[in-house]
Amino acid sequence: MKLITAIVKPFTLDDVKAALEQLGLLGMTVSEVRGYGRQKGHTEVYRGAEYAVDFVAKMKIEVLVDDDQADRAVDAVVTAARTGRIGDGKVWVTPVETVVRVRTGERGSDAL
Amino acid sequence: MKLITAIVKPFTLDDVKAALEQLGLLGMTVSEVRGYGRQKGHTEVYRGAEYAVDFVAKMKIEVLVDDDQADRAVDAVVTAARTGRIGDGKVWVTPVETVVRVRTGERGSDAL
Amino acid sequence: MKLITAIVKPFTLDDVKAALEQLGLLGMTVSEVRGYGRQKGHTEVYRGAEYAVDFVAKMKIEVLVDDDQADRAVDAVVTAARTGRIGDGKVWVTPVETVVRVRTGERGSDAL
Amino acid sequence: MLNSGDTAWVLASAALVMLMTPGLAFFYGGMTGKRSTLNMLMMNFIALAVVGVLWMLYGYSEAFGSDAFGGLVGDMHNVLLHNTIGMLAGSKPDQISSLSFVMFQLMFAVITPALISGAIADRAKFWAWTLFVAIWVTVVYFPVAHWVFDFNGFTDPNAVGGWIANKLKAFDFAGGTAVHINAGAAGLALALVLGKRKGWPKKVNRPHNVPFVLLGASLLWFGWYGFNAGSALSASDLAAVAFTTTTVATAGAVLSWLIVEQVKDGKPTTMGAASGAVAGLVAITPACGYVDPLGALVIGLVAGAVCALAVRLKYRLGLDDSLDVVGCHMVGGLTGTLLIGLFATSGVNSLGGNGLFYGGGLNQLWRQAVAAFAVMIYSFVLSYIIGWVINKTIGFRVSDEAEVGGIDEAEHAESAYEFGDTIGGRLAEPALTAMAKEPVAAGSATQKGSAS
Amino acid sequence: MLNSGDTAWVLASAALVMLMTPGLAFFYGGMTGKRSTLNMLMMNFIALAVVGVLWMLYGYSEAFGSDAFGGLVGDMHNVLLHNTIGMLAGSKPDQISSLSFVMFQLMFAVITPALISGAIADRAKFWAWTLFVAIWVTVVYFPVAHWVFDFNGFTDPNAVGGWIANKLKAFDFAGGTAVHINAGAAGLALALVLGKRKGWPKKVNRPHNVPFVLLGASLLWFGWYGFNAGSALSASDLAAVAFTTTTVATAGAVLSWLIVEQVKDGKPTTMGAASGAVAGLVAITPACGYVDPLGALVIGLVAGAVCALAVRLKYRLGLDDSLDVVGCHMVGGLTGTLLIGLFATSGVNSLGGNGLFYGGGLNQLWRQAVAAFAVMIYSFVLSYIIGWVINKTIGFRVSDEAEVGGIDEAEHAESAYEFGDTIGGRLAEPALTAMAKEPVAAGSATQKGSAS
Amino acid sequence: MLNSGDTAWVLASAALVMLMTPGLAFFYGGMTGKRSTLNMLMMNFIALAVVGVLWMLYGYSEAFGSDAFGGLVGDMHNVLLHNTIGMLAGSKPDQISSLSFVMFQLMFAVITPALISGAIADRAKFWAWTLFVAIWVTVVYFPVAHWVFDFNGFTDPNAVGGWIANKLKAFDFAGGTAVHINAGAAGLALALVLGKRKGWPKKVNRPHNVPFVLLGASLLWFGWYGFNAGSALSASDLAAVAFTTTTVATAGAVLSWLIVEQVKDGKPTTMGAASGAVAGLVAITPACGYVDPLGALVIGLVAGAVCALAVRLKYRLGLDDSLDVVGCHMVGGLTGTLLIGLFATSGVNSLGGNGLFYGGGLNQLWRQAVAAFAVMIYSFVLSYIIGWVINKTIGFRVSDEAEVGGIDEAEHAESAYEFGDTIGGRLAEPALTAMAKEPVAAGSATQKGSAS
Ligand SMILES: Nc1ncnc2c1ncn2[C@@H]1O[C@H](COP(=O)(O)OP(=O)(O)O)[C@@H](O)[C@H]1O
Ligand SMILES: Nc1ncnc2c1ncn2[C@@H]1O[C@H](COP(=O)(O)OP(=O)(O)O)[C@@H](O)[C@H]1O
Ligand SMILES: Nc1ncnc2c1ncn2[C@@H]1O[C@H](COP(=O)(O)OP(=O)(O)O)[C@@H](O)[C@H]1O
Repeated sequence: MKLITAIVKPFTLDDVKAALEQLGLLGMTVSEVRGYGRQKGHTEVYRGAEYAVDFVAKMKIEVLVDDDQADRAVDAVVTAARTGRIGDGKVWVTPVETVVRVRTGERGSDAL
Repeated sequence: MKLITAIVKPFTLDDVKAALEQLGLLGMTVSEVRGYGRQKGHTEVYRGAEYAVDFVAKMKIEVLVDDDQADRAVDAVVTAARTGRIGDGKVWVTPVETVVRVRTGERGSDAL
Repeated sequence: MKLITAIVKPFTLDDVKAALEQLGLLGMTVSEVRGYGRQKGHTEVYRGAEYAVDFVAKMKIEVLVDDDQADRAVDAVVTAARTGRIGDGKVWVTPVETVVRVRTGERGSDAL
Repeated sequence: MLNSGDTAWVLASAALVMLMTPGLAFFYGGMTGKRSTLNMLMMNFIALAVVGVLWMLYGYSEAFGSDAFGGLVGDMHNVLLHNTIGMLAGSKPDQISSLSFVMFQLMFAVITPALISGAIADRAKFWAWTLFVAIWVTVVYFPVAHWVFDFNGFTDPNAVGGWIANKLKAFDFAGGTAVHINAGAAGLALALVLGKRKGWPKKVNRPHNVPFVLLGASLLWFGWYGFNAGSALSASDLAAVAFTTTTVATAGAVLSWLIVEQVKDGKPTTMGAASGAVAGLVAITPACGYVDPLGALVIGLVAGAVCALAVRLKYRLGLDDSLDVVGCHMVGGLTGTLLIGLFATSGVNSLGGNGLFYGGGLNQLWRQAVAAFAVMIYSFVLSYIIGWVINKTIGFRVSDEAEVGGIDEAEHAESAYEFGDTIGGRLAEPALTAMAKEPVAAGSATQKGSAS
Repeated sequence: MLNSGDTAWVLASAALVMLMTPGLAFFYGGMTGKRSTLNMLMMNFIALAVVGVLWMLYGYSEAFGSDAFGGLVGDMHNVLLHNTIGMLAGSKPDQISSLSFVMFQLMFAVITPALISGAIADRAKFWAWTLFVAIWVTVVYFPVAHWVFDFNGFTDPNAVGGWIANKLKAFDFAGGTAVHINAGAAGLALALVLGKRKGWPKKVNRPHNVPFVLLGASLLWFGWYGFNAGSALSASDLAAVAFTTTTVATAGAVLSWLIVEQVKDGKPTTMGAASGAVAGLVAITPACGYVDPLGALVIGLVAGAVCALAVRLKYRLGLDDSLDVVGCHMVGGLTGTLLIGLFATSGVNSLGGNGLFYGGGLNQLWRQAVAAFAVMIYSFVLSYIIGWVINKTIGFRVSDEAEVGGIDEAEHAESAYEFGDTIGGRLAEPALTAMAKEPVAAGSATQKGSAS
Repeated sequence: MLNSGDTAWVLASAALVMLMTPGLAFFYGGMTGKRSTLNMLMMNFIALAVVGVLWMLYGYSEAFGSDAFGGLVGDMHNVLLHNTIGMLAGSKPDQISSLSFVMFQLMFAVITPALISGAIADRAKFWAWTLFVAIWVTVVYFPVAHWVFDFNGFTDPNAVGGWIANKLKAFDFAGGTAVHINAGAAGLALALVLGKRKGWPKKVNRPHNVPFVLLGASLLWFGWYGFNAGSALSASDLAAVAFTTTTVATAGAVLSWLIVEQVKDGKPTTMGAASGAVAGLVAITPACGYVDPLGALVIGLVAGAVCALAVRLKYRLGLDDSLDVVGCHMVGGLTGTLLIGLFATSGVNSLGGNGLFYGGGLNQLWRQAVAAFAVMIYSFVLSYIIGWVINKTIGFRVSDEAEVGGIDEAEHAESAYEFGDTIGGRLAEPALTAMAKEPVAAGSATQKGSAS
């Protein structure tokens, strides 16, 4: 089991989801995060006081996959989330020891 | 050290917390996420335009535990979060190399 | 590759960021979470009904680093986030198998 | 003759009272959880629509026609607002446009059922509630308004008005009985009929938007000047008296509610300030044209403290009167209605009288008590029956799933807010399919910057 | 002689109508995504500023001066509000302060361009929009207001008013043509000029704050009493008639919109209730002083249903009229303007007339149709030209990046909300540098509890 | 004789001015961080309660009784509002109800201390602030109101009014000195007494809810028509003049503030539009009944630009006047009060006079300057002393923990919003324990759909 974590631009979520569905991956968990990196934040102004917002809105996508699907899934996410501009984000893979489906108690691949 | 991550239905949080406390696990970190899977989202309507909301509100719970407590903790979470209906969520376990308590610098089990 | 995850008090974020920048670590992803542990929550009152809020607002910081930088990064975060009071949070390290930069497809250290 | 200043004031007051219903919607809507706030807003807003239509069709006539059915209601002389257009109301020489009075009174008929909604937050079927409103105003509000607000000869020189106003001669300047006790008793009945929310009281949502609660309370306070000072039906000294007593009592009630909170809970809260204001406004409503400023201050102080204590009882009683319609409106309405018996003074209003503390003995107090309890019992019994019948027939309560998942989604297919990055929302297929089939509108393809 | 009651009512009405523009801002602003809500608020608010100044400089004169340029506009007799201070308007004996009329009419001139903004949500350059407003009121609104609202002899015994009011004698009590059809046609033009938003309709944001939409609708409804009943320009029975018909029609339209939703979508929505109210208010606007309460109910019911269906057409037409200016205001305005031809009755207004159903034949209907289409075509053509020229010269639409990233940040350097723990925000260096160089103010260093 | 039109207008104006305090609460409350917004709302709302009571007890008498203590305050003739009920005020023949004047003036006494709160956002103890309000109105506002607003013979034919109005004869139509300079100077004093917030200016929160800021500004603008046009105390041409100048100046100030922003920061902002409106309203307040529309435009343009520049100075001065009470109200009030000396014209008000540009020389300007500086110094000194004493005795500032953790939680035990899925909140044990002991209410157990 692997956990694929992707930090991507929020508006690419639909495309990433579609790409994963193509691979038969029908589950994922997403959340709103803010990122800092090469991509610049922006400056706001309130009554003349400049206010630097360093972080940029990103979407975090977590997908549990079987070991053999990990590479394909990573590729799919990377391709779908790419706009070619700074700030497109990162995708990383971590090992997972057990997965359980709460509803049934199934474990491993059956839990996905 | 293991990190147990659970994606559960939001209203089960209190029960999960109680179940973990029973095992003597008194710390956790939670966040709001949205999930996609077998459970269907819903449709909203604004001035006649149907608007599909594919993702469902879920709660993510992260608990750091000692290796020997991992199995019991997983079971406790699974039992407490189960309603038996689609969308109950997933629980997974990942290895953790170091844990540090910020306040004291303690490491490992002492940090929990 | 390692993933450093830190749960810290929200107002320490700027200091943590500065400390990481000192080490040449210029990327991170943050999100708002709520924590439960030794630190007490608070009680609110609405029309005489007491309402216990058990969880405390925390900031979650995730930083991908090269293996050799992990220790220094952990130390930097711990130092910067420390106030010495209960609730300062935890920092932990998990192994990461692959990292990809979405924009370029670069992998490993180059992706950071 | 039409007095244009008086008519201007009544028209302005009607508009102010109209604003109270949206104000109430926000007062209540801010107190609910974020997944049931739209439903609460809608329960209030629909009262404007339903009562607005029924009032014109027959409601005004039922309330302000001449006594019929032994004085239960008014006759059908003014159905469809016949005999009001181009007519004058009030006593000569200074009269107002009849229709301005029709509209002013309509707004009272709108807000009264809206008040009830707070008792059954988060769990009522929207159409069942709508039906309840229609039946309730017909069977409860219009009759009671006839009893309390219809003075002999006001709408027409020969018209015979209601028993509370003209025979019992209880004082209710702007609706302590007809509006607040009435709505409070009905709220109690419906809270019993619908029962507790799942998980109440252990798992209740805290108010999701306290600023909205204060916004609502502020709009209520503002609009209440129309309600109370407008009830003088003239831009006269009496209107200014009502304006003054309303202000003083409300100020006092805010203070006493906050003091109770400080003593009992250790902190003064925003919810308390907003609730104290409403409690004060409720209590002074029947009294505002009959008491002097000092009497008003006492009424306000008492009402704020009493209601602040009353809202705590529901946990002991196991009554899920969700947003405290009973604790604020029934208790506050009773407080004000009865205290008139002590504080009334003919010094501010020659048509008023003197209460116990102003040398009038108990004469007024028992009249006040009779009016208050008559309305309370009538309203409670009828409201319970109407609610019960609706519940047994079409069902009044949403399913457990709807309650847990959020009544906004279940009953209205909407979410109140989208503050996040929209996650995974998109226009559903049918509309898109329809679009694909149609040619794109002429202009749009040629525009600079337009992207498909 | 100045009638103080009438003047009080007109002043109060002017204030009420002023509030409609912020009300509209919230009605629209709640419907946008959270990254473009400030821009929507600003497009509305700026109308108060721009038109407020132009009206004083020349707008009032252009609209209410005596016929000039063959009746296209008024003459320059009242530039800088000359000949209004200390003057009276209306027919003797009961007159109002001229300036109260100037202010009342100003508020109409403000809200009309503001209405247009909904058609081009999320994508217009702010200064380009501001320029559009300035040109549009000058070239479109002021002339049309002259045609429709300037009655012979009202502002001055010798003044010759506009052709629609005085020659065509179409009825438009409060602005169905001059305000709603006018704004709707302009909205259509601008939606075409600017084109669709990126990703529309597939990736549209759902309304980010539906309570704001209802708050806006409620403030609109409240303010509309000034708009409609104030248009009687006296605190008279006619004002009360307008108040009544406005209320009844709006109530009816809320009901019929919700019923259409129930039938077509299966659920009644808050957006629908708010939209229904606006549709009803729009449709009754021209009719409110010419129809009886039953006529008003029919107009409201028809308007609510027609507009509820009309807003669905844009997907078929591929027209990104983002917040349904056409579907609500143009369609609603047409509905009301034409139905006067059927439901007008001189029974409520001796200066009115009888429509088809009240024995007046088709006489009034064709006048209504001519007025409606004249304004619609004039407005559409001129608005398209103005928009097109602005687009070709300084550009009307923001860049794609700004649209995707959020127009609030791009055009106003602000975010509407910060509900999270502020992540990484801090005061930028320049201000800090400035500070460091300056000595700290005397008092602050010595205060208890002050920490740097 | 009581003129009903005038009385209607004064009553309506009093209600409008009442709404300004909640408007201000939202204007300010939207600018704070989300953890201190309730505290800001409460600091404003409590002014309604405290001053509402004190005004009735002795405040009105202190402000509008006949000269006493050498003209410092009014005498005690009207304590408990004695000698106002049933009386008339103003000069014959057209008078208003005295109580309507009492209420109108109360609302000024409420909003003035509320204005001060913006200077000390996020850090004041609530009860200390409440005490400050009570003392401040007694020692500062009521006296100053006496000097500025109490005209000889207005409240009573024999009453001797205040020195600024009657002896100095400075013009202040609606409160540039008594309200805005007064509040601004007091805000400056309190900002110094309480000191800077922790982390200011580096770590300041950006406004958490800019739509609320604009909502507040809109309600202020709306209510300000009561403030300014109501200050004519009659529904007269003078009221319409004040309405007009108020509108024009505000429109101008919005434009000039936005232009300053465009030039200095590169973007026009919503905060700027809202602030510009307030700056314009403040500046025209003293002038609105003394200048013509063109003069009003100049005053508005100047005030918008001057205040837009003034709010930037606090960073240089190291003064944490958190929400710019000094920059908007003191600076705006000074601008308007002094510009009367240049732009006053008796052409709009026979009781007015001519400023420098209208042939009046410097005669009026020095009177304006004396009034402005007298009020400014009196207010600053007294406010500093009151604040200092409170701080030294019961303490004025919350603890550092409260400030960092959020003053709403610390002072009011509440959170403004709960937009997330409630995480881990639940009703605390005591209430539940209480419940368990009590029998469940009769009806609820038998209801369909009720679940425990
Ligand atoms: N070292 C890191 N650890 C965790 N997240 C990172 C790291 N570096 C970047 N990110 C995340 O990836 C996002 C994009 O990174 P950025 O450097 O801006 O652009 P790019 O990936 O295109 O070079 C950031 O906003 C942040 O959320
Ligand atoms: N492959 C996956 N990776 C990550 N999260 C998943 C995955 N599949 C499901 N989830 C999470 O678990 C939740 C429940 O999954 P779902 O398939 O709807 O129901 P169930 O787990 O009962 O079969 C989802 O909403 C999502 O948050
Ligand atoms: N076992 C755990 N697993 C995950 N997160 C934890 C755990 N224990 C504590 N935390 C997180 O760390 C935060 C601080 O922990 P707490 O026990 O309150 O203080 P301290 O770390 O100073 O002892 C908590 O709010 C929670 O977010």
